[in-house]
Amino acid sequence: MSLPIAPKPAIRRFHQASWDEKIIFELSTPGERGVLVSRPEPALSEAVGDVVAGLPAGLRREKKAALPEMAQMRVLRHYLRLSQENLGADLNIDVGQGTCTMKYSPKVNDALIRTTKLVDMHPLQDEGDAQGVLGLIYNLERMIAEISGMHSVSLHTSGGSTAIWTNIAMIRAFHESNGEGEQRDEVITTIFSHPSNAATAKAAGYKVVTLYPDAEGYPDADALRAVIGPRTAAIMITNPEDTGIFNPRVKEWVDLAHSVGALASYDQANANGILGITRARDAGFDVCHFNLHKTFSTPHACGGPGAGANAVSEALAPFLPGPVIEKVGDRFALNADRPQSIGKVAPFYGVVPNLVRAYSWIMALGAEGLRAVAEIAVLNNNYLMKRILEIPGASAPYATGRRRIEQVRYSWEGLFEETGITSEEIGVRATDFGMHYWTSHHPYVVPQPFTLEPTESYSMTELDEYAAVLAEVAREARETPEVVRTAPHNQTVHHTHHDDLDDPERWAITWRAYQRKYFS
Amino acid sequence: MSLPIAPKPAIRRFHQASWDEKIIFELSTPGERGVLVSRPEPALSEAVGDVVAGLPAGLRREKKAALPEMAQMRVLRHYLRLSQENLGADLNIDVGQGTCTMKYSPKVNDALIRTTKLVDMHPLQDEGDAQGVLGLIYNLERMIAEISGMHSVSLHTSGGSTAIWTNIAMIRAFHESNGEGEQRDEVITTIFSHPSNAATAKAAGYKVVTLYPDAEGYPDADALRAVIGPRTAAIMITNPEDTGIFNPRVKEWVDLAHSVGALASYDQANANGILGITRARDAGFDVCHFNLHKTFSTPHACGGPGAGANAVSEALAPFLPGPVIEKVGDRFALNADRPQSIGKVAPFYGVVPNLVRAYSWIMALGAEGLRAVAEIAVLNNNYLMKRILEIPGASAPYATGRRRIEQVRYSWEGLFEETGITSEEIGVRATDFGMHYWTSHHPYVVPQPFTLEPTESYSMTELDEYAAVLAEVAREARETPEVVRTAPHNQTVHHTHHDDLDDPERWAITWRAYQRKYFS
Amino acid sequence: MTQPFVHPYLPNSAPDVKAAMLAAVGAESIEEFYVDVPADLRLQAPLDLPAPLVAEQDLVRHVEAVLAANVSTKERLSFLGAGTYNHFVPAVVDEVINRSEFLTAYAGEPYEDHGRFQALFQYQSLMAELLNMDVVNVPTYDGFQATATSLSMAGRMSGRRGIIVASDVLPDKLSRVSDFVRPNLDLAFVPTVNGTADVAAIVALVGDDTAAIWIETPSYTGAVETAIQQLADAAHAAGAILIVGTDPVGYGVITPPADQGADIVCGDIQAFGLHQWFGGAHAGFIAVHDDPRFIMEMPSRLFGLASTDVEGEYGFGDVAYDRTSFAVREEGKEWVGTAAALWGIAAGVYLALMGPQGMADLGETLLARTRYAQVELSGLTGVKLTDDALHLREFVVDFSGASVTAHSIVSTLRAAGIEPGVVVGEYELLVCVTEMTTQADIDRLVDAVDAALQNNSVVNTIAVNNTEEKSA
Amino acid sequence: MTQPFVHPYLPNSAPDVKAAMLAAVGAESIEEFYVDVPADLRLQAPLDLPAPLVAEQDLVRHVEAVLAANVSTKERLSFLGAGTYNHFVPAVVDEVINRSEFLTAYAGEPYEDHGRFQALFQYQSLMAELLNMDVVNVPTYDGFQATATSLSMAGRMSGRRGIIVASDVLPDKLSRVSDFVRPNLDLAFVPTVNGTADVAAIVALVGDDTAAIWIETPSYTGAVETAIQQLADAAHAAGAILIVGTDPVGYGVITPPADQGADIVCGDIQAFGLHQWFGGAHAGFIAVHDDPRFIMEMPSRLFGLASTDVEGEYGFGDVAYDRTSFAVREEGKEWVGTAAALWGIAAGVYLALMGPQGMADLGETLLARTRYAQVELSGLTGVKLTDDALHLREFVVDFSGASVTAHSIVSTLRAAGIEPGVVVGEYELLVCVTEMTTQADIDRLVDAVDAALQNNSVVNTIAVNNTEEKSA
Ligand SMILES: Cc1ncc(COP(=O)(O)O)c(C=O)c1O
Ligand SMILES: Cc1ncc(COP(=O)(O)O)c(C=O)c1O
Repeated sequence: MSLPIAPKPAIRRFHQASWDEKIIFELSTPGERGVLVSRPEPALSEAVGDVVAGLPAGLRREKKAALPEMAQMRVLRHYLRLSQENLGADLNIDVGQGTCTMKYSPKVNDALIRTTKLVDMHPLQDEGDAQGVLGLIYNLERMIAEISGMHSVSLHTSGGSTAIWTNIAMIRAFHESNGEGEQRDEVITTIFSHPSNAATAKAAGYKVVTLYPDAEGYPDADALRAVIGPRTAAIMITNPEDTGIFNPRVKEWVDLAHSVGALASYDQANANGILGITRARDAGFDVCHFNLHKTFSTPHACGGPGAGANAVSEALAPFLPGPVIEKVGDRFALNADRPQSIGKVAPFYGVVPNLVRAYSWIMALGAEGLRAVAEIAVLNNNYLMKRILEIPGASAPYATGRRRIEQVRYSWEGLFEETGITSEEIGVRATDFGMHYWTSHHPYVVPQPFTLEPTESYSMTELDEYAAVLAEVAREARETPEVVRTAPHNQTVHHTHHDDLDDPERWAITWRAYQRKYFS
Repeated sequence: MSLPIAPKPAIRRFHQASWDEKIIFELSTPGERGVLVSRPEPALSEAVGDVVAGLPAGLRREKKAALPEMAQMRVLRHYLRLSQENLGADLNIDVGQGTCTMKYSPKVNDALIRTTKLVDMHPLQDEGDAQGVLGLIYNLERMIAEISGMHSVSLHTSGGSTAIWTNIAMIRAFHESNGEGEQRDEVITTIFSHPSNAATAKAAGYKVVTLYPDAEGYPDADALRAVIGPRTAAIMITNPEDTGIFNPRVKEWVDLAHSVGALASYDQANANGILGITRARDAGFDVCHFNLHKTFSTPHACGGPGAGANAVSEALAPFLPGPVIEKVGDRFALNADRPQSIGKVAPFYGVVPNLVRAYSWIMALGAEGLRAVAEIAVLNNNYLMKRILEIPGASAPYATGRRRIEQVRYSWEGLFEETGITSEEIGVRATDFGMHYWTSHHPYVVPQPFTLEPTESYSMTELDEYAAVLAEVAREARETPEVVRTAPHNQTVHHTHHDDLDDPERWAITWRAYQRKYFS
Repeated sequence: MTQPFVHPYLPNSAPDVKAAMLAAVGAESIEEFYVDVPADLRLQAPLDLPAPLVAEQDLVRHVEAVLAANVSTKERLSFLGAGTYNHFVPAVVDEVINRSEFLTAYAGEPYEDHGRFQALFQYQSLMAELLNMDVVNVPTYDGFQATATSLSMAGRMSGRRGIIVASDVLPDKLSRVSDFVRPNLDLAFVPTVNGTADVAAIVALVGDDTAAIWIETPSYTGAVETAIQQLADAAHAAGAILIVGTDPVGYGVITPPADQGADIVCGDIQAFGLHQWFGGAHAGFIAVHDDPRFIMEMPSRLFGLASTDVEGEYGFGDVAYDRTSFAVREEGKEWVGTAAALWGIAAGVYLALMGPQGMADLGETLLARTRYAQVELSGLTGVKLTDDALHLREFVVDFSGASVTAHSIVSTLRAAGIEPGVVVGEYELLVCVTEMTTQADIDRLVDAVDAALQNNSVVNTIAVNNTEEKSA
Repeated sequence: MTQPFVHPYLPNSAPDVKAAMLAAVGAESIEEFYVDVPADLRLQAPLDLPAPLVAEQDLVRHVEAVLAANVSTKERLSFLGAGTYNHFVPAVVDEVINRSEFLTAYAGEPYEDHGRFQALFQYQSLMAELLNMDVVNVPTYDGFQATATSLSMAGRMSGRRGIIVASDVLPDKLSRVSDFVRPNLDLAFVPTVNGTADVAAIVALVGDDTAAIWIETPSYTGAVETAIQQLADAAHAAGAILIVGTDPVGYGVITPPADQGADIVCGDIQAFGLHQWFGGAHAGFIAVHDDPRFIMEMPSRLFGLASTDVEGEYGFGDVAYDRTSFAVREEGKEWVGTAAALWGIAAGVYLALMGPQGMADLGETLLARTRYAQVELSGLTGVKLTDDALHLREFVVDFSGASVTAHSIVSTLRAAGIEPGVVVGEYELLVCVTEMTTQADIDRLVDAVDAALQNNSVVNTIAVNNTEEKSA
């Protein structure tokens, strides 16, 4: 063959890096060192004697920890290889982790946080030495307050679910402060609200009532009316829900809550479709939270750290975790003197690197830009929905013929009935093309579900590519189902057997347990 | 199947990432932007008017440059995918690029250079603002002087070959300053010295005489005696040569040069086997150079920037490029007042990030550590030689039964005669196992050559793995030669056709030329 | 969008593309997608936010200028700890966690995210070796949460409410733990004696309603508990368990609590490869034995080894997923969510780099430097230590003998570029040294404190901000 | 090695491994490997080097302390150029070139190093679009070398020695070029008139021995040449070629030289995604038309597209490898070696990010800011511009009307935290502005110069270091 080169096929040919690396303990060689530690100075050693020998009886570790012994480059090489075996949102068209808002985390924000002026700050330094970071956090709080319409904001939590926990903890404290702590022992949520609303409420001691939507998938106000009452501490809901459907009667829900003395808590982890369009406070919510790692672009970091923002009405402000940052003249000061506060929810002031990233992201976009984010995210979502629904066997249950906001919960029910191939299997096969998706939260109310959320970050061409891959896998499901069933084929590892993972006799949660159970 | 997992096979199962990316121009979408530029302030615009419209006739570009239009994340994703399609010394057991000293470039040194205190320094700032970096360069010069035994050092060049050029340029200036510029028009080198010795000498206007070794591969002093004389400007040699053989009579060579009034120039690009063992000046050399990107660990950067260090005797010091850094009390000052200097060889003071890396590397090791580097590099090399020579069909021509210093030029002549598989083919097939090698410099004096240099950086286990892969490919060459001949199979791309690359009618050196030649 | 430019983060805001997409879906305008958002909830004016810095260079200039107002611990000599510590972070750790593939991944399957699963399985396994325990979770948010959850596990397992708090606990941690556990648990505090647990008092208190005894070692004041085995025995005798909250930084040389009867060991891994980040980089671990009674109570994900269709290939997956709120919502154990996985990967890389000898060296260096600082500071007239316990990394000095408040010491030393520690009482200062604190650094502190005490130059300032109560 | 530790960079210095390896090769000691190194050449004592900092934390502390003595252009307001420029580097550029796979690769084949080949092919292609030329090399060391080689190509192609230098050339560049080409070429300098080429004088000079006319645009003083086509015609009429040395930063708005008859365009790409690095990050490009007469004279590597066994797969390889010294040693064109590939990748990423509009915007911003600075500075009494040419980014101001030396201006402004430019004559200062220089920055400079001129406070200092001669 010679030039010119033929056009590329419609579907990308892909293989993920595959290094077949051993487990790190198998790479150990006695005597190798990865990094050396500064040792006590001779004079210091002399002054204090042998501190290890001097440890009280029983406190001196007898056998060194059985960590691997590896030269520095070998450790590096191992982990770099593992990194190539991890897809990463930067590498793929990551629209398949719907509800998770896998948007672009700008590299400039990663660069900005790496300054010694942030990395090497101790949280208890003189406030005078921390004016830069305190001011930045303060201003970010104010921006989040504006975006939510709320009065006050705390950025202390390091994830969305813990931010939801913080919401319910504040609600609990609020009711207790009114002497209604005992009486109000129920929380109402919906099945298409994120499971952490139910789970945190339960952890905070509440009975959880979960409502199902109406036939068209809209949250059902009548169902709410049927259960709400004097025992209700709060409604805790997501909107738009996991289905991408916005509850048009959300204000009615909030009013219902208020009418019985309950509070309304809004899970805005993913507010990506409504930034600058509508605000929590405008619908009357008392408290809400955002995930900075969804809506505000901080990277998902393999599952954290993220960062949560808790925004509350004036009435709830006294309950926010402490300390809070106050602006006194042009200085920023910490105030821990807050008697009604629920106290600490995490060490110090939150996931500071992510706060700086989120601040920078907002500053790069401004009000118009944020609204454009929402609009383009919604345009992308409805465009992708069009493409997906062109695939025979795919459907978008509920709200028939209507638009969605930022994501769609789809179903492969049709395809499954025709071919017996499940949504999980299709997702796994998609990885052979450098794509992937996530099915959905349990329970699978929508059968054979998958949830796509394109965010604002992907171009039309990329959305087309993504849809084309799903169409191709659907075609395979009909024509060569074995290929799908035995997938993946172009991945780091092959079809994996998960039976051992649920059996206490057989599971192996660490290398030492594996050695003990199977090789001793 | 279930736990436990069977042991891994002896030979690693590997596949390199393969994304089948298009050429970047194919990823363009009109209107997309990758990064925005600060625009003239309104008042400034008003003050200066429309500067583009105001360009003189003919100077205003009519059509915008046909660069691709891409959103930021798309550019990033494209290049990240390309990066995964590039092996990198950190990722593989990179002993196959012999003579190139692919040692570990410590990550801490990459981290150290990223400070704004280096990145954002302008070379013409007030010397008072640059004391840190000037002092560091000065001290690195002194360390290199000590390591070479030479009097003075310049770190201005950005690669090894340009450092060799600088050596011959200084030699030329030296002879000219003695009125012997015309008379001395020849340079002598050896065939196993790096080609840049010959090539730079030629570029500097010299006739090049290339000597071949004796039957056992040792540089041939008699051959030198036969050609050296009053026309000789310099001998320019590598030692150990590309073969890893050290010339035991190197001093005799230098003395011979000096006896005819010639200078002796030592290519120490790769001094990795002799650090702290023997020094250029001790053998009488007048000038030498090191590659900081080989011996001193700075990364190879896909082919640069590297950095060269030129070290010279006192007699040659006046000819060094300028300006030089001088220590005045405890201050460091630049001195450009050097009438005999050959002048600039590069902008400013050299590849500063690499100077900091090299400094840090030496500081992490010290005198003992540098010697240990050499010793372990040599141990590794002789160990690997043992393993390679166990492979039927592999040999190490010359110096039969003797040790080598830091590298070995091997030959697959035996295997080739038996199977018809060439060294190139074996190297390509090795990439299917996540390894690779380079054959050798041209001409192939050693038939079917390959050159391995393990450096100090790889563990014994890794050297064993490398040798096992070559043994496996040699086995394949005998048993399943088609597999070797049609390789690679587990790589980013497949067997590539290079005929078009030598035909001016057909070659395509840029995308626009390709479009013009084939699609217009 | 009325912006005259297409933003680099918004590819499809390019006008032609946007029009094409609208046409493809048959929409006139983006408004159509928002029909379900009632008019009265629609924001009528643009958000009131600062003007954007759309050119990356302008953004950089702005944010750099904001942060330039900070003065970091590299510019000060810092003896601050109290939860966040200045340990060395090897460059390889940052290299790995800054890899785009790790930084930006989220929740893929064990196929396309094999690397993440293996890296976190290895983290679990490396921590397990240090702790001599068989099970470690994928990290939760921080040591506060890890401790709160560990106590809650004890409650759920036993159906009891009683927790005996045997050690001095960092006030912030206690604040978090208390609010978290209060629906289910009651904390009983037994004051420490000479820095560590009052074993006799605790033994007397353990009873039928005791779910667990909770030790912190090193404690809030840096004191290392020596009676773990005794307290474990007491707990076990009453059908309760022993929970040890700890910073694992010393276990290269110190016996891990599991060897002395601990059932759950929990804490924070900030010391293992995470920078100080103004307190913004924490992650919590919970370690237990390979006992399903404990494991089934853990809320976090646990990654386990699994076989694949190919011999010798390591696969991975979630162990006992049905425990989690992902699987069963409020029927799961507490909840699981985005927590601190990347920090777990960092800690794994850190431990792999350090190896057995590195961790032993680190432990020794910490003990030696701590001891030296204790000896030197308490050698000053009027200065004494608050207890005789063994200390690791932190200890409290008492200036009451010199009638100088801790606040004044802090003010005076700050003026000299030194952060001498955290004020924990009128006369008490919590001082922290790590392997980053050299002998010369300690000598400089001691000299400065000495000078402050000698001179009447001690400023009895009012406005000192550096108090632990502050952030409590 | 008598060190009591195994160095992290030296895995096989672990004693047991070392012994095993020696045994495997049948050697008693490492000494045996050095038998060919004669005793009298053996170093008898250890090298005299500073004590090592083997713990990474100690190394970091040391090097950070050394570099902390620097004060960067982020802490000063800098108008320094003269070869190294403060352009903005988008974060994505650094992200890409810091990828371990790119940073540490070297010279693999187009299979395992496909990414490098594609990235560099793309660099060539992107530069080619900006320059409207069909061939661009894999970068050589820097613009100095690119220019020296370009002139040498002209000599080799024509067999002639004459180079007519039409523009003001940066003295350092001229130094490099002169020493490089002197075996083969003679430079004839035709003084510029009002900043740009004296076309008439050059036309009169071109002749049979002219290999090339060499233009620099922007010139040393930042002047943009307007007579490229005339000079090209003159060169071509004499059988010579036209070589344009340039900084390509303006070609988003300025007509590229190829459109005006240039045969070779060369220069430096530091402006495209490389930081200032104290002058330590340069790379040279050489662009020609798709004409083998030119191409076969190029020393650098050229990556070209190639087909593979698989349809639609882009392969790559070396174009006309036999030109190079790698292939044929001294018979090759000059030489090829490790040069500046990574900087080429950076420049490619930069151009892809900027796109057509970004480069146009950049060009306009540079022209506008340059003009503004010219107008504002020359508006001060006693200050004038040295020519009327169009300037891009740099220009020279002359303080002789105010009887103040350029050195004194520099001294005075440095005291105010401003680097006002590079001294290029007793009264002349070369001032540089980029897109990083805001109007407010320029106003601050102008005010400071104004103040310096007004006051007699101008220090007539002796020790001013910031002169271009300095590094010449
Ligand atoms: C709507 C919603 N709420 C809550 C969460 C939980 O956030 P996190 O994963 O940070 O705990 C998510 C993310 O998965 C979410 O999408
Ligand atoms: C011995 C020797 N000399 C010279 C060189 C040339 O160095 P560079 O590639 O930096 O030009 C090399 C590297 O290939 C070498 O190994």
